[in-house]
Amino acid sequence: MSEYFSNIKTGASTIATGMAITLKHFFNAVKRKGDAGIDDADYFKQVDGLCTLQYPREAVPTPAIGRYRLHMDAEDCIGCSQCERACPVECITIETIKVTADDLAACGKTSGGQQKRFWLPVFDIDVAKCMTCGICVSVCPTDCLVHTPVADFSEFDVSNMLYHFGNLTKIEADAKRRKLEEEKAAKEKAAAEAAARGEAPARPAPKPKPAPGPQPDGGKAGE
Amino acid sequence: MQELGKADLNSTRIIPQGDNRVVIEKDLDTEYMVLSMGPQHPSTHGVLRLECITDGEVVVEAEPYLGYLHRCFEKYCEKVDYPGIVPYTDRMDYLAGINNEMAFCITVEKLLDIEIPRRVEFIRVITAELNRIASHLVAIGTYGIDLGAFTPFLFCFRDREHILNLLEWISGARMLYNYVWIGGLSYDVPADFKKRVDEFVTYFKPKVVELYQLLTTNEIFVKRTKGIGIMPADVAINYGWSGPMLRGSGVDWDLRRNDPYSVYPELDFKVALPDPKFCEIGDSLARHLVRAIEIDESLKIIEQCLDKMPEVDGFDPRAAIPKKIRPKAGEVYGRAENPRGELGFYIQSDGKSTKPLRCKARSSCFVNLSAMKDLSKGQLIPDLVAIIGSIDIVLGEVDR
Amino acid sequence: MSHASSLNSWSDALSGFNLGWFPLGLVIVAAIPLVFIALYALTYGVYGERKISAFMQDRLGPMEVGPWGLLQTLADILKLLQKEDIVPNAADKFLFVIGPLVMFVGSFLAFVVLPFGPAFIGADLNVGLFYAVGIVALEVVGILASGWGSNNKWALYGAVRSVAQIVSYEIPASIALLCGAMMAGTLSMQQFCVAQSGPLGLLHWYLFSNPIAWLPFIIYFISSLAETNRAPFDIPEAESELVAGFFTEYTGMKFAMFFLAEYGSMFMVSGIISIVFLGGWASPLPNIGSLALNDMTSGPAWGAFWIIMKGFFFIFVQMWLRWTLPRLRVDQLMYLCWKVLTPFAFIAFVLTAVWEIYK
Amino acid sequence: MEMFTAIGLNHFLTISAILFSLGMFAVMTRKNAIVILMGVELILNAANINFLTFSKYNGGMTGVMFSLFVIVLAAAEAAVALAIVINIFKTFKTVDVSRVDTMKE
Amino acid sequence: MPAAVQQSKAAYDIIRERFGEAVSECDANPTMPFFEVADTSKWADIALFMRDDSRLKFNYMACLSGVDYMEQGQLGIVCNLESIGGPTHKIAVKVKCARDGGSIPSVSCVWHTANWHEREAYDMYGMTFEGHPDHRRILCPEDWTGFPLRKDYQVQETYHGIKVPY
Amino acid sequence: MGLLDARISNRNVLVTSVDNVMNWARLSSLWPMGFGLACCAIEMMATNASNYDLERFGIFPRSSPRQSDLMIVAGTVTMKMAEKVVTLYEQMPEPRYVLSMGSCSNCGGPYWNHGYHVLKGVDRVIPVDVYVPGCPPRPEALIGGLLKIQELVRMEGIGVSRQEALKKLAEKSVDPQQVIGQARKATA
Amino acid sequence: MNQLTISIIFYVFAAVTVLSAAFVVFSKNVIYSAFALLFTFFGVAALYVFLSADFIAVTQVVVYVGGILVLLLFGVMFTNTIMQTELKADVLHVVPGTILLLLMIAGMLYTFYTTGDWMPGQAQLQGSVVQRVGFETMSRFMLPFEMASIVLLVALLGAAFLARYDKAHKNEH
Repeated sequence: MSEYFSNIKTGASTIATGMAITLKHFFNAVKRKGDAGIDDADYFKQVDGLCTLQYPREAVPTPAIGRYRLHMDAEDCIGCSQCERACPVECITIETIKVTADDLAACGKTSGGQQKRFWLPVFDIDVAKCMTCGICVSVCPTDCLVHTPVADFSEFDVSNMLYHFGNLTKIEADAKRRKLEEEKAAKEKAAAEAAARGEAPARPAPKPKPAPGPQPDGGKAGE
Repeated sequence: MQELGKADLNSTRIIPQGDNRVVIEKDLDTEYMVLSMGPQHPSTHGVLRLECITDGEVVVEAEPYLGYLHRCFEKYCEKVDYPGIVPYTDRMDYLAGINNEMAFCITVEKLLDIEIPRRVEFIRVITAELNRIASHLVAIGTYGIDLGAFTPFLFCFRDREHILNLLEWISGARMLYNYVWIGGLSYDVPADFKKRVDEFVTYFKPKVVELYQLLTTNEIFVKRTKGIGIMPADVAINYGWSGPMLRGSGVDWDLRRNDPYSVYPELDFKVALPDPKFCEIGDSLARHLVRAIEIDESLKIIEQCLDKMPEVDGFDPRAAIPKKIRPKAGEVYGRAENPRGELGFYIQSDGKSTKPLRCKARSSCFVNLSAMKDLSKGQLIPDLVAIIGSIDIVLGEVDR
Repeated sequence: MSHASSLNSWSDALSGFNLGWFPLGLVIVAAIPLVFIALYALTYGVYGERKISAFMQDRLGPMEVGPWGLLQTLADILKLLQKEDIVPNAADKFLFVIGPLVMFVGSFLAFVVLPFGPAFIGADLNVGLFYAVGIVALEVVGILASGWGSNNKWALYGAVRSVAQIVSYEIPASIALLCGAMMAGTLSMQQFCVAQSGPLGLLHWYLFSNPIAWLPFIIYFISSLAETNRAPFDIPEAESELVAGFFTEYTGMKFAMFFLAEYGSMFMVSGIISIVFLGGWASPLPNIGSLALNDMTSGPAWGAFWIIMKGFFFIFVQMWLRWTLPRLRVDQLMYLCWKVLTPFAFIAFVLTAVWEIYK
Repeated sequence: MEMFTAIGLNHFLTISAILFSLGMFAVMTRKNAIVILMGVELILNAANINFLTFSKYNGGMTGVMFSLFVIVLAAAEAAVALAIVINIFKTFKTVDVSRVDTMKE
Repeated sequence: MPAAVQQSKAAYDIIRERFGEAVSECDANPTMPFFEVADTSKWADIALFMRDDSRLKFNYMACLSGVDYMEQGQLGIVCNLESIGGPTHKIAVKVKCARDGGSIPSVSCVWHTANWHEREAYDMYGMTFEGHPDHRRILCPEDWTGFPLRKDYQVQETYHGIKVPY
Repeated sequence: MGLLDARISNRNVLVTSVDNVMNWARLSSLWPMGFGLACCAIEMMATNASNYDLERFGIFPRSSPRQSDLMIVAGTVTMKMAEKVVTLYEQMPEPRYVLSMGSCSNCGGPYWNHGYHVLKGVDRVIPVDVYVPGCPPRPEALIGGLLKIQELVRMEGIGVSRQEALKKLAEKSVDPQQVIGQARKATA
Repeated sequence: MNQLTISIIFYVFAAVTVLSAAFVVFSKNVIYSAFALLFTFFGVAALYVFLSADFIAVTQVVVYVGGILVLLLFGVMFTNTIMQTELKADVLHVVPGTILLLLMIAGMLYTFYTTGDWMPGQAQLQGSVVQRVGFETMSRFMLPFEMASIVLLVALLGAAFLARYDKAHKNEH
């Protein structure tokens, strides 16, 4: 019998405690936590009160290393394909065309000053497949592939999530490819001739001199 | 001999008749009803399907059906190289990504036999314990929902958000971090990290007390969970339970203590065990209490790690990472204490490839859930919900 | 019971108004409280619940639909009107359709006897309180019809649980209300309010003027929670167990009817408890000397204000409880009813009787 | 017209007669024990209408009190009868009264 | 030799003493010391002995993994065993069977945890477990074709009319 | 054709304003089905929780498909699950919307190449209206996706099919590359 | 309220009562019968109000709708396979039954309409009966009231015992 009453008593008292807590929160609702980011010194300043952020109006800043949307800067890419190999998901597709000797200047240098040796007709990232693991970014030697902190980019059509970062249009790519073939053919011919002349075959081609070739608007064409 | 095994089987299959257990008697000549709970049901924590045969409100038998989230993790292990597997381990127990990564990485490191910098170990432990707290918060919160209390769930998620923010700050992602790499970490922690974690601990402590007052000590909650789904210790071991589930049955077993890894031997914490004053050993409440105690212990561990963590100028967490991860031929079984129990990886390497020949993940939830059929016999449907909640499954890990 | 008329003068006058032979006035009398409460339940009940729960959970609640989300409920209802009305193939069409209707009607029928002020009552029945308690039975049938008609196991579970719960909890609830009836010596809702109004304000209320009244008050409050299927007694619609209970299969407007019926009966029990124990439309303010606060705050408009305020208060408490407590189990619910509330209700009954004789 | 607009004793008696006959019909023709029970309830209701009608038009309280007791007894009757029906169902696996023809299984 | 490996070796010696040639030599490598069951039909007896012998008390089966040894034409399981509350030793056991139609005795009555693990191994590799109380697929659907983790697995084109490959 | 005819055929003012009100009601009260499958479900819960609080938009989860307008496919859909997803979709009353949340349900995500048991995109079994990328998407991304659904609802109306609404929206949409560029500039 | 309104309302309720009662009797689906009974009870309660017996009317709702009807519904559900909506029950002897029904109605109506002796007395019951029921219960009908309570108690025990027959039976063995 005493258990019966003590049960009622503990029931009532614990329910009262719980209700006191929720009521405290109810009256604390006049206070609001600000939109301080985690790297802000007063992130933990506001302990009580509402913690809702009204997202489209206010947003907490995402940290600079936040890994959300992949972005590639074709200006800086040297076409090494390391990211393609490292990606566990295989969501990056790269096609490269070796730059012919006379186009090197047209191809340009990265912002780090490194000479680029490949055209990039195709550099596709299927963001729909990407699992934002960041492995591709970590292997990129020129830091041209980055995760941006932009998270909100939904689409009505899933095919819009295939991002093309290549910097050549199809026609240009064909032209470059043909050019490379020609150069290769010429080189092979030269090598064959050289072999016929009995010279050592496997000498690397001499550094090509910068020659004012046809100026492709390669940097901006990719879309 | 085989016969003996059978006999023995019966002797271990003792499930005690707690006083809550309803003795199944047929009052009316009603037919048994087959209820299919899930895979889309609010209380199955994802996509578990329970086929319950019920007699009125009493569950005669509940058979779990898995595989609704079978994502072929083990296939991927054979197709992707070692660093590439790490993000996939995140997606197994998606509530405790860092713990999973850590379990996988220490296994591979064991096979590679490499030394890890001390600072890396401390950062790993801090983040893993933070993640353990986050995971337990989800467990406690969703358990609240299962029993009808919605507010504690939101309080838990509110505090979990701080942990996620902390971890996003250091790793760049909110939930699936890919932060712990084989032989190191992806990034060093920011300069303010220590301070912020310290602030978090001070912020969090009163919130935990509030949560306990709101949920754990509530009489209705206690009445709903006490004596429900009792699992005796020997049966629990035989079922291969681990983690809070095993400790809830009163077995003093914690891999951080019994099979120590990382810097846990240097840390002072106690293995969470339920107090028989508040619960019956092995019941749902005991399992819940163990999780609650573990949050406190994790906070203690974090505080100690913050004190002990060495400061290194210009520290490069990727320094110890081998250029090409190609372990020697051999096999290894490595494991770590996850929020849900022992997460083990059995890895077989042929010494030639950068991909494992075979990698099996021994997931704690899978094993814990296998006792469901025995636990649910003769319970009421609401108790069934309470039991599933107390097992705290993550289907990503069950089905892998 | 000097005035034994079944309708008070105001509604009598109105009900005499006929359009040709059609008793338009009667319809108006019956409809006014209904429309009023329906509007209330629609906009403020649901909106209030969302905001209150949000504030208790450290969040904002509806914000974007209208200023501070004030139009949220309106949008919900408009949307539910547009939704496709599915009647599952397996369902029993007749019962499936009639279930929500019966429940809706049952939940709003009791409003006829709730006095919203000294001159504003649908029908001042002499058996008002008895009627208000009894009419809940209609809801039970509605629930059973919808649960059985849905031909869904969860719905059937929910319905059976709900019926068992409502029928059981009617006993302590009625006994607790009987204590109130004994104090007032009447079953007429209007007379309850009259008996509890006076110059001393809230000191006339039974809860404060009678030393035993708190016991039936608490018992009735708990039982009323169970009768309206509110947390912690919301096991018929327990989301984590039974998906959505007896209205699992309902879409669109039929679902809205359940929703409305729930909020309607919430207000109804709040109204009953405030009338029986807290003086209904009586003002809480006392006359202090020459400062006649009570007289100033009495009257038809003030009466409506006070009773709605009291109703709001109890609805707030109901929501407060709902967002604090876990849910009971079925057998614990029955334990609470039969082994705790009913004995205490009898004790309260005897004590009240003793008090009424010897006071 | 007067007969239809002025509601009098006979109106109620008519309704009660119809209800009573319908109840009798159910009791006599239906096989399902529960429907028979429903018929009994109809008969009781018809009787109640009669009690109240005569009470009203003779100004006494006896009929009112009697109908109250009838309702009380109906409740008791329904409870016991349903318990019996359920027992019959348990024993015979049917509630068809025409097939319940043995004293003991 | 590290202490843990020595303990495993000692445990192995007890088993070897009891079962002799039915078990193969112990591979006392530092990462995962294991031995193989040479006579597959003895596996259930060995398991029961390992669990119940007072010196061994391997009452906890940590893991049971199916493995495909394609070159040898065999399938196998690897069990990681240890003791909770008993001696601190650990050991792994390998059991192999033929790749086509091979079977392994079930130990699900010795360790309940083996029940689902064996079902999973069957689901992924297709070996049968004799005496398993509930021998069904567990993760894949019942009507799935093939055993996904076999090295030569080819994924089916459609499943219930849904295209499976990307 | 007279002026009046032209007015009626071009959806007159009355219809448009009724349309607007109806669309407003539907977009203001999108009740999603709490349909958690995998990792994304946790982010979905986090979005529902206090910090992001979907209820601000009137979005509040129902557990029964009959009462929901929107299905958030949050997580990996497996072969075993696919049929259940279809069933649940069919149980929802019209008008219904589907939001595919996360890489896995968009196209199989990280499991697209070797995941034998993973459905490569939920749009293979049910029509999807909005795809939210991310693995898992941040709560902000989910809110953004829901706002997109609201835009879609706003474009619909009596006599305007969803395809037409989508076409209209596509005309209004901004080139993603530009947005990235801007974001990049902002972070740089 | 004028006379016409009252009579219209009376006829509406009379029709509801009679039609739903007929539905109860003639419906082949037991569960439909049970739900139709709801309307019968309600109609009868409304008729009670016309007979100035408001207390009895509410009692009718409380006891019949809240108690007996729910019991009946539970009975129907228990004695039929759950989730089976086909709850058909055959009607036996329809033709003789109907003839008897019609005869009975005719006979009774004949009796009612030809016997003029019980036409209205002087003192009709007016207003509410609540208070008078209270007085009568505590004075003239004290003994029947107490007996009714005993009957209820016994019925409660008996019903409980009967429904728990299995258990009692089991204990014997």
